[in-house]
Amino acid sequence: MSAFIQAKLPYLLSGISVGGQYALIAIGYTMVYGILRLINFAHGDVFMVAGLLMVYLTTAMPMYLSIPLVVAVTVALGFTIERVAYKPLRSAPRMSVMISAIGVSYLLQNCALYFTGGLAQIYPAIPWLSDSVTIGGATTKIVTLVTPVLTVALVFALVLFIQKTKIGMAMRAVSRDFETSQLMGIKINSVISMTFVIGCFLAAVGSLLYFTNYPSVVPTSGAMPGLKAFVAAVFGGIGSIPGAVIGAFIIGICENIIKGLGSNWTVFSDAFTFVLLIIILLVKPTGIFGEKATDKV
Amino acid sequence: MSEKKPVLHVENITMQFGGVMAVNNLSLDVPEGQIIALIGPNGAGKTTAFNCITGVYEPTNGLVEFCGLPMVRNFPHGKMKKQYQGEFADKYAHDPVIKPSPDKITELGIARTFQNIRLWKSMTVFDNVLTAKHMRADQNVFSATFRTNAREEKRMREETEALLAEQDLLQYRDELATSLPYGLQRRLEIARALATSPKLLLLDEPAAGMNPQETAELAAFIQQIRQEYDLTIFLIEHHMDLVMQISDYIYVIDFGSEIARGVPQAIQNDQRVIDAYLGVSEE
Amino acid sequence: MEKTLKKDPAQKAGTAIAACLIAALYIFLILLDNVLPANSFTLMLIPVLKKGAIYSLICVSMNLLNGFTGLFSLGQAGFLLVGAYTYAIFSIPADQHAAVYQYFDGGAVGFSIPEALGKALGENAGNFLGAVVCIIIAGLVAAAFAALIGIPVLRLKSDYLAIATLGFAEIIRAIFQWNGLGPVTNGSNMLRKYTNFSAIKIGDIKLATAFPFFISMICIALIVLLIHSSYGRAFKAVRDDEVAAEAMGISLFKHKMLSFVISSFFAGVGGALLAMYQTTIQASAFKSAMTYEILLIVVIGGIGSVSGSCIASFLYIACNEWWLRFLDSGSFFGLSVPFFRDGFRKVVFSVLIMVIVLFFSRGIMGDRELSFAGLLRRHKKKAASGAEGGGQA
Amino acid sequence: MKKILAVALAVMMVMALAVPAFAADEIVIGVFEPLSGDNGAGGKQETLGIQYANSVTPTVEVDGTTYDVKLVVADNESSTDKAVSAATQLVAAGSSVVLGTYGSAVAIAGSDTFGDAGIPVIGVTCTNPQVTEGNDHYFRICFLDPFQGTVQANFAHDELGATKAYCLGQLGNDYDQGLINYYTQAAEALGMEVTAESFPEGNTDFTSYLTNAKNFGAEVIFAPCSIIYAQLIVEQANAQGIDVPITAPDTWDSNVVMEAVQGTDLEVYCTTFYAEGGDPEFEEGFKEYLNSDSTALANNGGNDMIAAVSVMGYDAYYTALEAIKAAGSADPADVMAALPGVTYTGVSGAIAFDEIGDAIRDSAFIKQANTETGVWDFVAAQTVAETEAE
Repeated sequence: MSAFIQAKLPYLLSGISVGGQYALIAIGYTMVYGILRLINFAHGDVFMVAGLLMVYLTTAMPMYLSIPLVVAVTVALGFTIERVAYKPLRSAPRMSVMISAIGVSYLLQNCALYFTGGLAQIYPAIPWLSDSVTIGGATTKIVTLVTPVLTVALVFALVLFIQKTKIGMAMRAVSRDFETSQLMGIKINSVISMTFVIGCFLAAVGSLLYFTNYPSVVPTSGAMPGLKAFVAAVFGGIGSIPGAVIGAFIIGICENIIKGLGSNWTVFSDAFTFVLLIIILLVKPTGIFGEKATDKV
Repeated sequence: MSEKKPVLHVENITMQFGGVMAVNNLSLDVPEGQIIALIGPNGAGKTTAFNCITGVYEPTNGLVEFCGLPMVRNFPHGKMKKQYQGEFADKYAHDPVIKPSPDKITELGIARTFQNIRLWKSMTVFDNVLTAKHMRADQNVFSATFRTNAREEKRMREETEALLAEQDLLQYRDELATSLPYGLQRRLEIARALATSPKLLLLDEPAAGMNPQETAELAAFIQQIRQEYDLTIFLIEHHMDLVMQISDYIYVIDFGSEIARGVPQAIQNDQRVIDAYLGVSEE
Repeated sequence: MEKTLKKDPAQKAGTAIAACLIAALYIFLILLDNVLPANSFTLMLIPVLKKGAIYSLICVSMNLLNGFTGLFSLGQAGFLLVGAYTYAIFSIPADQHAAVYQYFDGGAVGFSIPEALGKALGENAGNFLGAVVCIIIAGLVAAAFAALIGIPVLRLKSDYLAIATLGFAEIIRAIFQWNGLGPVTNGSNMLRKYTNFSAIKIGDIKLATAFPFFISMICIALIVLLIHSSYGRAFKAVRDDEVAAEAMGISLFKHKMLSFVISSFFAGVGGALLAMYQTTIQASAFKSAMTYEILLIVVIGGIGSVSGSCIASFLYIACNEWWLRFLDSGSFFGLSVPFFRDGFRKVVFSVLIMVIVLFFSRGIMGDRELSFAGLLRRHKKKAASGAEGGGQA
Repeated sequence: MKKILAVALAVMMVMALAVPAFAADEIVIGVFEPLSGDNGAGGKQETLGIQYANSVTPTVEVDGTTYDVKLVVADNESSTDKAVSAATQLVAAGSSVVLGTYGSAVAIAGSDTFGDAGIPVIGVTCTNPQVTEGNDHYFRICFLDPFQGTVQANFAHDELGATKAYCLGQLGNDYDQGLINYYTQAAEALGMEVTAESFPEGNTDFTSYLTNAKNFGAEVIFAPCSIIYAQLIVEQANAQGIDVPITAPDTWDSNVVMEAVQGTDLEVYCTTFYAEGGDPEFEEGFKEYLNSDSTALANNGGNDMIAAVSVMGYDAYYTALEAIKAAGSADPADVMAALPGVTYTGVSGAIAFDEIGDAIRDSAFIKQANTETGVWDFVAAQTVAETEAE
């Protein structure tokens, strides 16, 4: 039995860890979607930029300075993207805003390509987080264990924030009815900016955890985690924060279990994520926690 | 009962959303050639009843027959079985469920308009009506693409032109539907419904937002199209004047249940109707 | 904005001009392939024209779905892949199978359609007809895939539909890369040696550039005919208001399915042409970034505008693969510019895209169409607002 | 505003169309390499070798006239669908001969464009047999995948004494899958037990795969994948405490991988084209070149460690010059005709072509990563008797 656990535990551990990282990105997607009905394709790339910033900043300053600076710059980046690329299009068709998001994603990737020269950058090892640890015979990094705990704590704080604070209430109001909230005197622009700030903050934290675990940053590093996190958000019912978190953990764990099933299955580990998503959508067309959208006739 | 079967026969229709009875055990008949009205205060469940008949909703229980043939039939099953609060839970349980999609119902010969006008906004007046002819056209996607349906297309266009002329809309034919004034949009929506060649026309608050003069014109218009197109009309309305003026028979519902039925004069003097409307109605 | 069936003079003139221009275009393309001297300009022009024509078709097929039927689908790369692979699998010459399917003992498909036709009709005719037959098969297989996927997926709405179709495209890619299907798809390895554009000839006249234009133009013309038919109007009705469409007797499922299958058919054809253009194909190229790229072109051209999609395709391909390349070279008109180094082109290109998206948010054409009749009318009385017509060149 | 913008964009397009003129006494050598995308890093290092060679020998003498050699670099973005236009750009630039590309799939995708234009291409490190097969214009100076796969299997069996091997490659990448295929054939012929798995593109979490390897009881892990994955595999293998040797093909011979291996307890081997220390004179010059140019240094990953692909690029450039000299003209057709007979002894060894156009090479270098000093230590020069057993 213990041999079985020893053989299988690593899959579960890495599944939980991956899930936690997806969750932090997925929240950014789900919050923006909840408020703007926009699939923010650039979110995964903001995450990648946070990783690159860390690489460059640690060469210039000590770790205790560079970590808060990375978070601050990432948040500023998110804020700027919203103001420059999304705000002017508030009255444009939804598709245009989405294309703008794809454009921002291209721009960030290509800038990263230009500055890094396309070479993989090695992410600095963060003391303690990068150390190895052995649990039940399985060796892993401490960050693997920290990720789910930190994720849950952050989500808990976020939910409190949204439930209790004034701006949190404004966010809920805007996500329920954009136009009416505007008429009721809610400052829509500051609510939207706040959403991006929170989303990018979580993406920056996510990138710290993610790249400590997988310490290589390339311009396309954000694409796959971004897509997976988006799938997780849809899976849980896009717009719902707990949904995004649960979806992320389910996807992270399933993916790694598939990888452990043997050589004929590993090929389909990504495809399986999508199969799972499609099955969920067919049973519940708006995800696990999504609100049922009914057309008023 | 030796008389002819009614065009529309609604029997024990119940629509329950969660614990809310939006329509409760509604039964009514719409005989051929008549104008029948369903009235009731705001939120009484009129539009829900319409939606049950036209296939937008699947009623929780009950039967709808069109020209004597069952068109919609359901009974509380699945999750609803336990939650169901209405009557006659077993009455239709032995017959198979019938739940056609709205387009199938339209194909049978029922057309409708909407309370909040739903014209196709990127299309012109002409195209709005022409597109409604799509369903009955004798064509398939190949004949349409390769233009071997030219005769059919020509017929559709001519009929559309004629219909617009009859409805006095021809001068707006190339304008965007949504650029028309409100009253004309209503009329266009009726014209579009007529383009599907219905036997029965369902009008959902056709006079909403109209002034008295427009309402009067509408009354004349409804009677006129009933004659010209040999229609049976079933309408929901708030405007008492309009309803009293043109209806042959009236059903009144409140909180989903029928509270009265009768000819206009009887309804006008019915105490239950007056109570239901007092203080609640906009009238 | 349908006019009466009687054509007005501007329409007639417009049609005539369009016909002349199209004829001139083909003459130019054939000259380009056969007579015109190969200099650095014409050499670059040829691949850009070919790829632009192919992308036009691909983008118009996506526009049919996203722009005209209002179905937000992101599965285009998957259908391109199916089309490209189907085309390649059926047209690899039999004696090349052993080399192409080097890890799978020559593969499971033992024949080649162009070769079989070539034996009966002569090599050139065989290549031409074989390519056409394979392209049609490619479209049909892609359409069949779409029909299967559409049954579950088309019930979903807007963004949920988008992510489900995106998911299917990824699943298709994984299946095509799976070694279990290796004898047919060659697993992770590329397919090559199939009939490509340079094999398309009539006598000694090379049609390498004219051929993709020819196929694309026919397909786009078919799509335009469809859009202006009764079914096209029904698609637009579904896009504008699903509830109203259904209430007017337009079956949502049937029409969404039709649009999805037809769009995928043409995507399959586009995929086959892309395979011919690239001369080799590999499933790994057909990822979601490709779909985003196509969507980008569609939106830049204008959602709901066929001519917009075509214009944007040519501009996009030319910018991306030709006009901006000098930015990578480190010098500009002989001057050495330090920040002009590898990757700078892509930065400029993405800034350009952002500028277009932000300042022309409805795209180059909006939902209007380019037509000579419209231009003529506008020329005559500058008041004319909208232009319409199928005569895009 | 919009009109001004539109006009500005249009003007930019027109300006971009201006075609640079060529001087008469120039010979153009095209460099067909990925500078972005998955293989961007390798492509850049290969290009560096070529550029260094060009800086050492910027001219060539043909029939008594000295011509300047101009390098034109086209980025194929590691993508088969950009290969055609990138290749056309080199044709349009008037290349006499083309060098490249890193990554066999893109090489094959661009091949027909060069073939149709009658321009010979010298493959630098594209190891798939299909690159040169069935055409006259593609040559190459490196060894092939069947050879490399066999060398790897022999090494695992003979030197490492392994009986169970675990192979891990990227799904959809023909380089990875091809090598695994040849490795498996060779290893199974030696009586080894092999299991092969593929990870999807963009995968970052390899712990599950490494656990699979452990559970399989692998005594050696063979991971023929590109550099970005190599780095992650090394990192996670270290975190997981993998104690069996990891062997890899030529892609891993890169300072980026080395950096990741340094300071770990891993046993990493790779086969390669060149062993450091083989030609001190060249190495000194190349390092000097890298350190004198910040862009070059950045393209090399920020340090002056010499990648084998740079060496191959260097040799390829001289092979091209030899061919031009032998042809006595810069005409692509003449160069193509001269190429099969060209022999050249370069930094990586003697180069001569067989009838297919492949280099006649019978040995590969095996190097081990020194986890303390952070350099590759030479282990053995492995040869295979039945190299072209195909």
